[in-house]
Amino acid sequence: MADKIYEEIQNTQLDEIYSKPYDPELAEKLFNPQKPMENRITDIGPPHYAQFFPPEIKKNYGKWKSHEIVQPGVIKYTSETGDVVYAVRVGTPRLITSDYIREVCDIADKYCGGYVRWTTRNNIEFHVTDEEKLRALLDDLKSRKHPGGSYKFPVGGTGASVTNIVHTQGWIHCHTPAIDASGVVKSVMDELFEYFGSHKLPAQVRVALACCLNMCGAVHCSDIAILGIHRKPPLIEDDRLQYVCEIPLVVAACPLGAIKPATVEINGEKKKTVRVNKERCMFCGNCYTMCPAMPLADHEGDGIAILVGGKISNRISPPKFSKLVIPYLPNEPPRWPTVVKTVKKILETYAQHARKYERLGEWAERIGWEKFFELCEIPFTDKSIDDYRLAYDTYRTSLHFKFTSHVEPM
Amino acid sequence: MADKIYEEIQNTQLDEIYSKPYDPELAEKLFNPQKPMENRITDIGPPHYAQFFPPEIKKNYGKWKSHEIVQPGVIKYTSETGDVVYAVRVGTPRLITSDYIREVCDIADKYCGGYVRWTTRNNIEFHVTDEEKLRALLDDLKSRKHPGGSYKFPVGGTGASVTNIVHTQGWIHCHTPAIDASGVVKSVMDELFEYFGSHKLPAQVRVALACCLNMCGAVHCSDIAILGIHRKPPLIEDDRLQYVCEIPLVVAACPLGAIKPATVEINGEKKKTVRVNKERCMFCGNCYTMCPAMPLADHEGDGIAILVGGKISNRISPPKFSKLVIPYLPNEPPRWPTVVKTVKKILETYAQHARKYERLGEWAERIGWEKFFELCEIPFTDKSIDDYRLAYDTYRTSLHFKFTSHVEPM
Amino acid sequence: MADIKKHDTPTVDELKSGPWPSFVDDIYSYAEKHQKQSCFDLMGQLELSYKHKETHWKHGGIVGVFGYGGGVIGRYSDQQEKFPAIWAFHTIRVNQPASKWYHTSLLRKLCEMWDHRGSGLFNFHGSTGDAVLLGTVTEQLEPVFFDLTHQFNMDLGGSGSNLRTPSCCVGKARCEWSCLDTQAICYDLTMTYQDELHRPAFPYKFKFKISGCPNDCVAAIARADCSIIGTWIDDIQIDQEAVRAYVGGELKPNAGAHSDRDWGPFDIQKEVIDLCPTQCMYWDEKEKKLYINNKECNRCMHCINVMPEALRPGKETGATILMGAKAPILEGAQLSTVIVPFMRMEPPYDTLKELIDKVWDFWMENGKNRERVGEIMQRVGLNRFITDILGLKPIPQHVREPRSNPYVFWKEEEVPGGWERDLAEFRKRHPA
Amino acid sequence: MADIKKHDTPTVDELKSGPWPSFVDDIYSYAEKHQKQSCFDLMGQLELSYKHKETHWKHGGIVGVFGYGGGVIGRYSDQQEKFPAIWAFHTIRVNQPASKWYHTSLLRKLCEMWDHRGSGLFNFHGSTGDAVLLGTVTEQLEPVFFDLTHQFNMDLGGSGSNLRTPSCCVGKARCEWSCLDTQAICYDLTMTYQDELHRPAFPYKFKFKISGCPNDCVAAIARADCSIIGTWIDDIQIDQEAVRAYVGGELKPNAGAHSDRDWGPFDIQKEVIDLCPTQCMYWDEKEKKLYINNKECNRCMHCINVMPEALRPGKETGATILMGAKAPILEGAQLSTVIVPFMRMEPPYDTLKELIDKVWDFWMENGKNRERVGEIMQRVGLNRFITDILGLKPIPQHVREPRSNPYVFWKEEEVPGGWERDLAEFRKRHPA
Ligand code: SRM
Ligand code: SRM
Ligand code: SRM
Ligand code: SRM
Ligand code: SF4
Ligand code: SF4
Ligand code: SF4
Ligand code: SF4
Ligand code: SF4
Ligand code: SF4
Ligand code: SF4
Ligand code: SF4
Repeated sequence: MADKIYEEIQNTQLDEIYSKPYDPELAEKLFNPQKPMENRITDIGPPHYAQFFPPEIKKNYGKWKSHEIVQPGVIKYTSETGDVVYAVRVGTPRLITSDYIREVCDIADKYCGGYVRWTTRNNIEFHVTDEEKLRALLDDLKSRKHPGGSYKFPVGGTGASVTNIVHTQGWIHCHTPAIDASGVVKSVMDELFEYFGSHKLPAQVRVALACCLNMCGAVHCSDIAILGIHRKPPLIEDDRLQYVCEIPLVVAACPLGAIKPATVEINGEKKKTVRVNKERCMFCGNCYTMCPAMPLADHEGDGIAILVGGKISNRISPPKFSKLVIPYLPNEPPRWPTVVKTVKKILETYAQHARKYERLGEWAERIGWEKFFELCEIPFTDKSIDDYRLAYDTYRTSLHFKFTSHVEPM
Repeated sequence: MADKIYEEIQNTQLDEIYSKPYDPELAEKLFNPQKPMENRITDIGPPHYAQFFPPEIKKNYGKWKSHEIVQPGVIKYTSETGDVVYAVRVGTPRLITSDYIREVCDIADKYCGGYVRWTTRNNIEFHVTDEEKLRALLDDLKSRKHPGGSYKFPVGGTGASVTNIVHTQGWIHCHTPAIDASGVVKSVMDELFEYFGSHKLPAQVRVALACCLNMCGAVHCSDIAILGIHRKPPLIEDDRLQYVCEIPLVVAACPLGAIKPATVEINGEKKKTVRVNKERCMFCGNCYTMCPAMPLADHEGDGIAILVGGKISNRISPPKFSKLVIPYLPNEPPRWPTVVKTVKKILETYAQHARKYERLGEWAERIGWEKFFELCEIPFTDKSIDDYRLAYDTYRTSLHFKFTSHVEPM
Repeated sequence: MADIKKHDTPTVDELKSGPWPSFVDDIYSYAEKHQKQSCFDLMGQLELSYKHKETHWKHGGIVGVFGYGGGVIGRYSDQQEKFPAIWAFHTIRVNQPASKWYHTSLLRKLCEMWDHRGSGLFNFHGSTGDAVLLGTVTEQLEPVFFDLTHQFNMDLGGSGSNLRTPSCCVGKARCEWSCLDTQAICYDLTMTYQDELHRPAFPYKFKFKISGCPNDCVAAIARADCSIIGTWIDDIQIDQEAVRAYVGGELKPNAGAHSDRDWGPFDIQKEVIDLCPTQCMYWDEKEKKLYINNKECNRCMHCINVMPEALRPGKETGATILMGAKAPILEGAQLSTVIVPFMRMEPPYDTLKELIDKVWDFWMENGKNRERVGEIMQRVGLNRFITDILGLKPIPQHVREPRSNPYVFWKEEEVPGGWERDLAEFRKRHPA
Repeated sequence: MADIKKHDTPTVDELKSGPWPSFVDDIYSYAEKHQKQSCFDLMGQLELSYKHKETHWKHGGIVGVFGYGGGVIGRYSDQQEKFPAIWAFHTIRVNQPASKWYHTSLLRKLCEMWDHRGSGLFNFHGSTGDAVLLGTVTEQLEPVFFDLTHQFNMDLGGSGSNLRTPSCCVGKARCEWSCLDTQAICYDLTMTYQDELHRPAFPYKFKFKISGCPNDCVAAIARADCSIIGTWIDDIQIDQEAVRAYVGGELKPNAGAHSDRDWGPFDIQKEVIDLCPTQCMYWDEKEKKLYINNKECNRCMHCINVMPEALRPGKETGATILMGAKAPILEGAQLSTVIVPFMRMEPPYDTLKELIDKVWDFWMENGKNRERVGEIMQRVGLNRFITDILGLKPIPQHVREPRSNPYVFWKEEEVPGGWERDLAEFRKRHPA
């Protein structure tokens, strides 16, 4: 069976359609708003993956034997066939322009036979088969800079490094964010840059950012997570609400049942609306997702929570959730200095104390979270004490704790 | 300050009241039902503990240096003062008669200057200060038997043993039990007897029994717990309920909100009563605790659940809850053979596989619960999968499991 | 005593054999000797239960002694004709002396009293710790109480929605590890709270248990709404000589607790160092010296348990105060949660009592009927319980780990500008 | 394009400096070169957000292409006068090729299309995995769709309450550890469920992610309602020669992942054996041989990660199927839960699809609005989900540990005599 897949892969050729020039007028010719079904093609799904495999990847599909990270960002793969492939990983800001992609294409055409891939964390990987090309490629990548001086294609993100920050839309595109995404990521990565291009850490450190509690990404399972939060209950636009929201759905949307239907009189007119029991609101924003007339965003209220210690892999310890260690940091565009400083402090404290192979969360659990707070000099607050549905399981129901500076003997 | 307590202890003398003979008529003389406050003494609390300390205990209070279990059931304590005390621990059925206590007193008077103590697990401890007395005492204890041949005072319960089973009232005295207590305990201890008087196990094994879900004891944190359970929803005595129960309290008593108020007509008379949504009943018995007109006990429904792996001490791992591994075993008086066999099998499987110092729950966690089920040959059922309030935290959210015989590749 | 009626109890009689002390033999011997009808009836009813596989005790029944709201559990047989001597068979919970030392003079006298006024049966002891007198009739309750108070200087224990009889481990009386005067604390609390113990004014029961060290021999952490467990804040005391004696095989590891099985020679690395949960120990094989990084130790007791001649708790001792343990009814079982990591425990224990008062005040005002402290802690949230109700500083020791969900309840005063916002202003910035 | 209006963006401009690729520089370079008003406006609006610290995008807006219920996220600026070129700025989610390999011919053509019809901005890629075209107006949606389908043989990805674009790790294409044909599975599922992907009929979103091994490089266990993760059921393959090479220092541990710090010479005992979570490995220092007790191994990957030249997953490979992962809204985040410990994965993956069908049927019938599969699993109970809904046998692999509360829901048919009882009979045995 596996052979069949191998065979299929070998037989898949690059679709000729891509070599045909783009026709900017075709769509208008084919699409007839009066007869929308005319010429419509649907449900064809994505192009078959195998056509984009470079020849050496195709040939060695399923035959890889081993790999070696020859330097940060460069992984050498060896096949049972004896073939060798170097993957060169470069960081990107994810939010990119077509010109940037064209530059990627220039490089891929020059060194990689026109093939290129993106990783699951928004890095790009170029593949070459010999060392000479590898050197040339690396030099080339290094030379490409934006006018402001930033690297276009920094090499790194492998091994015990900080790889690219998985992130979200922020103020660039979303309607519910508490914070920006791309700007914070740029600020943090500028500061952690040396850790992207090196293997100095005890283990890989996955940093993620989400701009609201919806957490588009894997913020909830990241070594270090930067999370946009609201802290003010929704505004309620009484005069508009009944026209733009389905009240029963809004009421049902609140996980805490804090929303109740209500009727108000505005200029003598009765309006159906809702009321929020503000004491019970935990600022999750789910009501706003359901109802445009209940915005939460607020420049004074919004900010950033830091969660740490999550992981995904099953290596040594099972996957874990990130834990909220700092409930609020100020929202400081354009450079978010407090967040940047805090993330770096956590990262470097971890780097200094953890053992080889030990992920951030494993380290914190080994030394005890009280030690984590002490070493990272993070003030502990009541906000880190869970009071949601599974809270009990986080209580300290043993005498297994250490006497850190937090303990004032009574 | 500690010195003050030491001093106080030295100065406390045995209350003379105990040497005065019991006057069986005094109460009737003092108590006047017409004037209940007359001669009434209240709120005097328990007698001061220190008066019951034997002299060597008093003197060495707070000065103990070390101990050694010289043989199962015999602990030698050495004080900084050079004093030595041997504590001899004997098992009891806890449910005892005054004649049994008198026999204890005979022994204590003969060997221990009249002092004796009970442990937190219903064993008795006799204290002697020299080896000769110790030998005589041990011989004496061994010689005392009940007519049926059982030992009155078996010596053991120390170290890596099965000590006394903490248990409850059962059919001897309680109104809510699903099972008997004393009879099951006797049956189990008869079978585990060799483990009471020896140090063969990897660590201490605490067995506990409770006759209903109220769990009077520490069943919820025991290495092996025997728990009486109901499996039929309460009967509802419509004609009586409103007279003997407060309906709002009954309704509120159900943790799952399965009880609703209702009205029925009996012989043309309207009666307030309740109805139980049987599908939502989990047989906790809390309604019966609040309302005599809702009995759960049933000879076909009731039986025994086995929970294992709990612990109390903070040694190595934190205290843990026991886990339900067998949801139901039949209720088989007078000897409960299935329960006895099952408990023994679990104990001996543990004894065979665990490491030194490893408690049952620590062993099961180390090898994985799937292995526990396999090794103990316990069929796994859906009943062991939690579906109560904190259930999610027990789901297997990782790839960390072993391929035991349970896995049938799909 | 008139005619004694004995019942056939073939099933129950099967519990006479076997090595473990037979309560059946004991009870029958006693019944025969004293010609106790209630004991014969009890066995008769037990036989019936063994046949029916159902209890034959009726539901509850509120009885007690004047002025007390607890201490007696009312119990009536549902087989009143068959077993008239146990038609009523109440238990009386007698507050035991702390850590359950007795003198035979007390015990013998108690036996006499109970032969006279009750069934002659006891539970020594009840799970909470009381000396339980098992089975008497309503008319005997006041006499028993008068006897106890006048002839024994003893008093009743708790039952119902009140403070339950506190209990403790043997502590410094006979244990080298005790960091607390367990009996003194137990006695002091019992005496201080006599009113709470005897007059139910709580939403539900409340239990204190006191263990001298983290081995927790009274199972406080699992069974007490307030668990007081001894600990130390300085360094484990080491006698290096004795450590070497263990390593050399001269001393038996764990005081001989494993004597009946050959576990091989003692291996300090494997048996102590590697099992230390915080990995804070180091055995220098060359120097033959044991090092403990006490700052990292979580005082689990393992190393001390294994080498009692060599290691001892530190000298600066006190208690960790935990709260909220309970059995499963209703919300599921709870272990107690750390509230105060370290409290010095010296009479009159004012710091502790102030804390207790705060808990009780809050609970009595806000607790629902039959809501344990552990449950109200969960309901209001551990964070609010610690800060708002107890006025303590939240510290990481309160939790095993920080929350993983982001659902923080901010308070209005914590947020600049508060929660009142001007909708018009907002819409000026953000047209809909 | 008429007059281009540029905005002052001093704050945003501060993001041009620093070593990490600047999206601001990229966008401005592009905007200048192509004279793209929408890009200038986007930066202008971002500047405003940096000043206001609030988003300037309006709430939602349902737009799409005919016959599809997803794939497009409607977005409108609330600053329509200031930034007219982004008054509408919808994103289009284009279903990426599995594991995101591309040929430049596709990419260049896509750039041309998007320069023409949209902002020229992309997210490469979205968090779910789509190639996201960022920003166009409503009128361009159909033309983009026609372009994609006619000129690219590409299609839209998911959004809304439907199947979301499946995604996978690089798998066998370039990873020696992959136990699955991740791309083949991803592609097959995507093609099989085109209807579910494009026409919302679910209570809420549903995600598939496929990782080739337990390292889980696509974060399936945290982010996919159905997480398909490769594993093996036989023995880890060992090349003892290579093991010795690691021990001898000839090979770099963990393929060189720790190269920039001096962690000392490789110590197989400390770095592998002692860290193995099941303690099932043994290094025979004399024999120079590594032993693995594979029955005890839980396939965590650690040893393989450390010694990739020496160790490899077994040969009998398949997938563990887990379900229920999701972000925190509403009930709190969930990781996926093991449903099938081992499933062979060969096309056409019928066993998997039958399972999926059962889940969807049940969820579509019983799921509440916006209830994820993970939440309904919790609501009905994992035990019932496994047995009643999926018809699978409950096994211990489904749970990390058995329940600790005793609150079992017995079914009537499981209890002899059923639940109907005769009250009169009961009272005959037990007079009230
Ligand atoms: C390229 C990529 C897969 C893809 O399909 O795109 C990939 C590729 C490799 N991963 Fe990964 N992983 C990739 C995302 C992930 C993720 C997902 C994520 O981060 O969102 C994880 C789970 C993260 C987590 O646990 O939180 C992940 C956890 C691992 C691990 C486990 C490491 C650990 O200490 O827990 C290994 C093993 C190792 O590194 O030794 C691994 C190992 C590898 C290997 C060595 C596998 C191989 O033999 O090819 C690859 C090179 C590793 C390297 O970068 O040092 N990969 N890897 C992804 C690169 C992302 C990036 O651009 O940085
Ligand atoms: C007498 C008693 C205290 C009392 O006030 O009555 C007591 C006495 C001692 N306990 Fe205990 N423990 C007593 C109940 C407990 C309990 C409570 C319970 O079982 O309900 C526990 C917690 C049980 C649990 O964890 O589930 C308990 C957990 C320990 C431990 C921790 C053992 C472990 O492996 O986790 C030790 C340390 C040890 O044994 O090395 C210990 C050690 C000791 C020492 C060695 C302390 C000392 O130096 O005096 C005493 C003799 C131990 C022995 O029997 O081998 N004691 N011990 C209790 C005897 C009960 C009995 O009759 O069997
Ligand atoms: C006598 C005793 C059992 C024994 O055989 O030793 C006992 C017996 C009863 N317990 Fe208990 N409990 C006894 C210690 C416990 C303990 C253990 C402890 O205190 O350390 C617990 C578990 C710890 C706890 O408090 O959670 C315990 C948890 C319960 C519960 C469940 C409470 C909960 O919050 O989950 C109930 C139900 C109730 O209160 O309605 C209960 C209720 C009862 C009642 C009063 C039955 C009832 O529904 O009202 C039982 C009366 C039996 C009888 O006829 O004599 N009993 N009960 C124990 C008291 C003797 C003593 O004073 O020394
Ligand atoms: C574009 C993207 C973020 C990104 O920058 O990459 C995204 C953007 C949005 N997500 Fe998401 N989600 C995106 C991946 C995710 C992921 C990650 C994943 O799929 O692996 C998650 C977490 C995993 C999960 O599904 O739980 C995620 C969890 C959410 C949630 C919370 C769902 C939950 O059950 O907790 C919402 C809220 C909702 O559905 O109403 C949400 C809602 C949204 C909405 C549609 C906002 C809304 O309230 O309706 C965002 C539109 C932003 C915009 O204007 O473009 N998004 N969202 C990602 C999709 C791109 C793509 O197709 O590749
Ligand atoms: S995390 Fe929230 S604000 Fe950010 S893109 Fe997702 S839904 Fe939008
Ligand atoms: S933000 Fe969340 S908690 Fe607050 S009212 Fe809206 S839905 Fe409810
Ligand atoms: S466990 Fe239940 S049945 Fe047994 S004594 Fe306690 S309340 Fe009664
Ligand atoms: S037994 Fe428990 S769950 Fe069942 S009706 Fe009574 S209180 Fe409710
Ligand atoms: S709890 Fe500690 S102090 Fe008390 S008896 Fe047990 S070991 Fe000794
Ligand atoms: S008490 Fe426990 S944690 Fe502390 S040094 Fe000893 S074994 Fe380690
Ligand atoms: S998940 Fe496993 S198979 Fe897939 S890329 Fe990562 S290491 Fe390779
Ligand atoms: S895969 Fe993990 S569990 Fe298995 S042998 Fe290797 S390290 Fe041990």
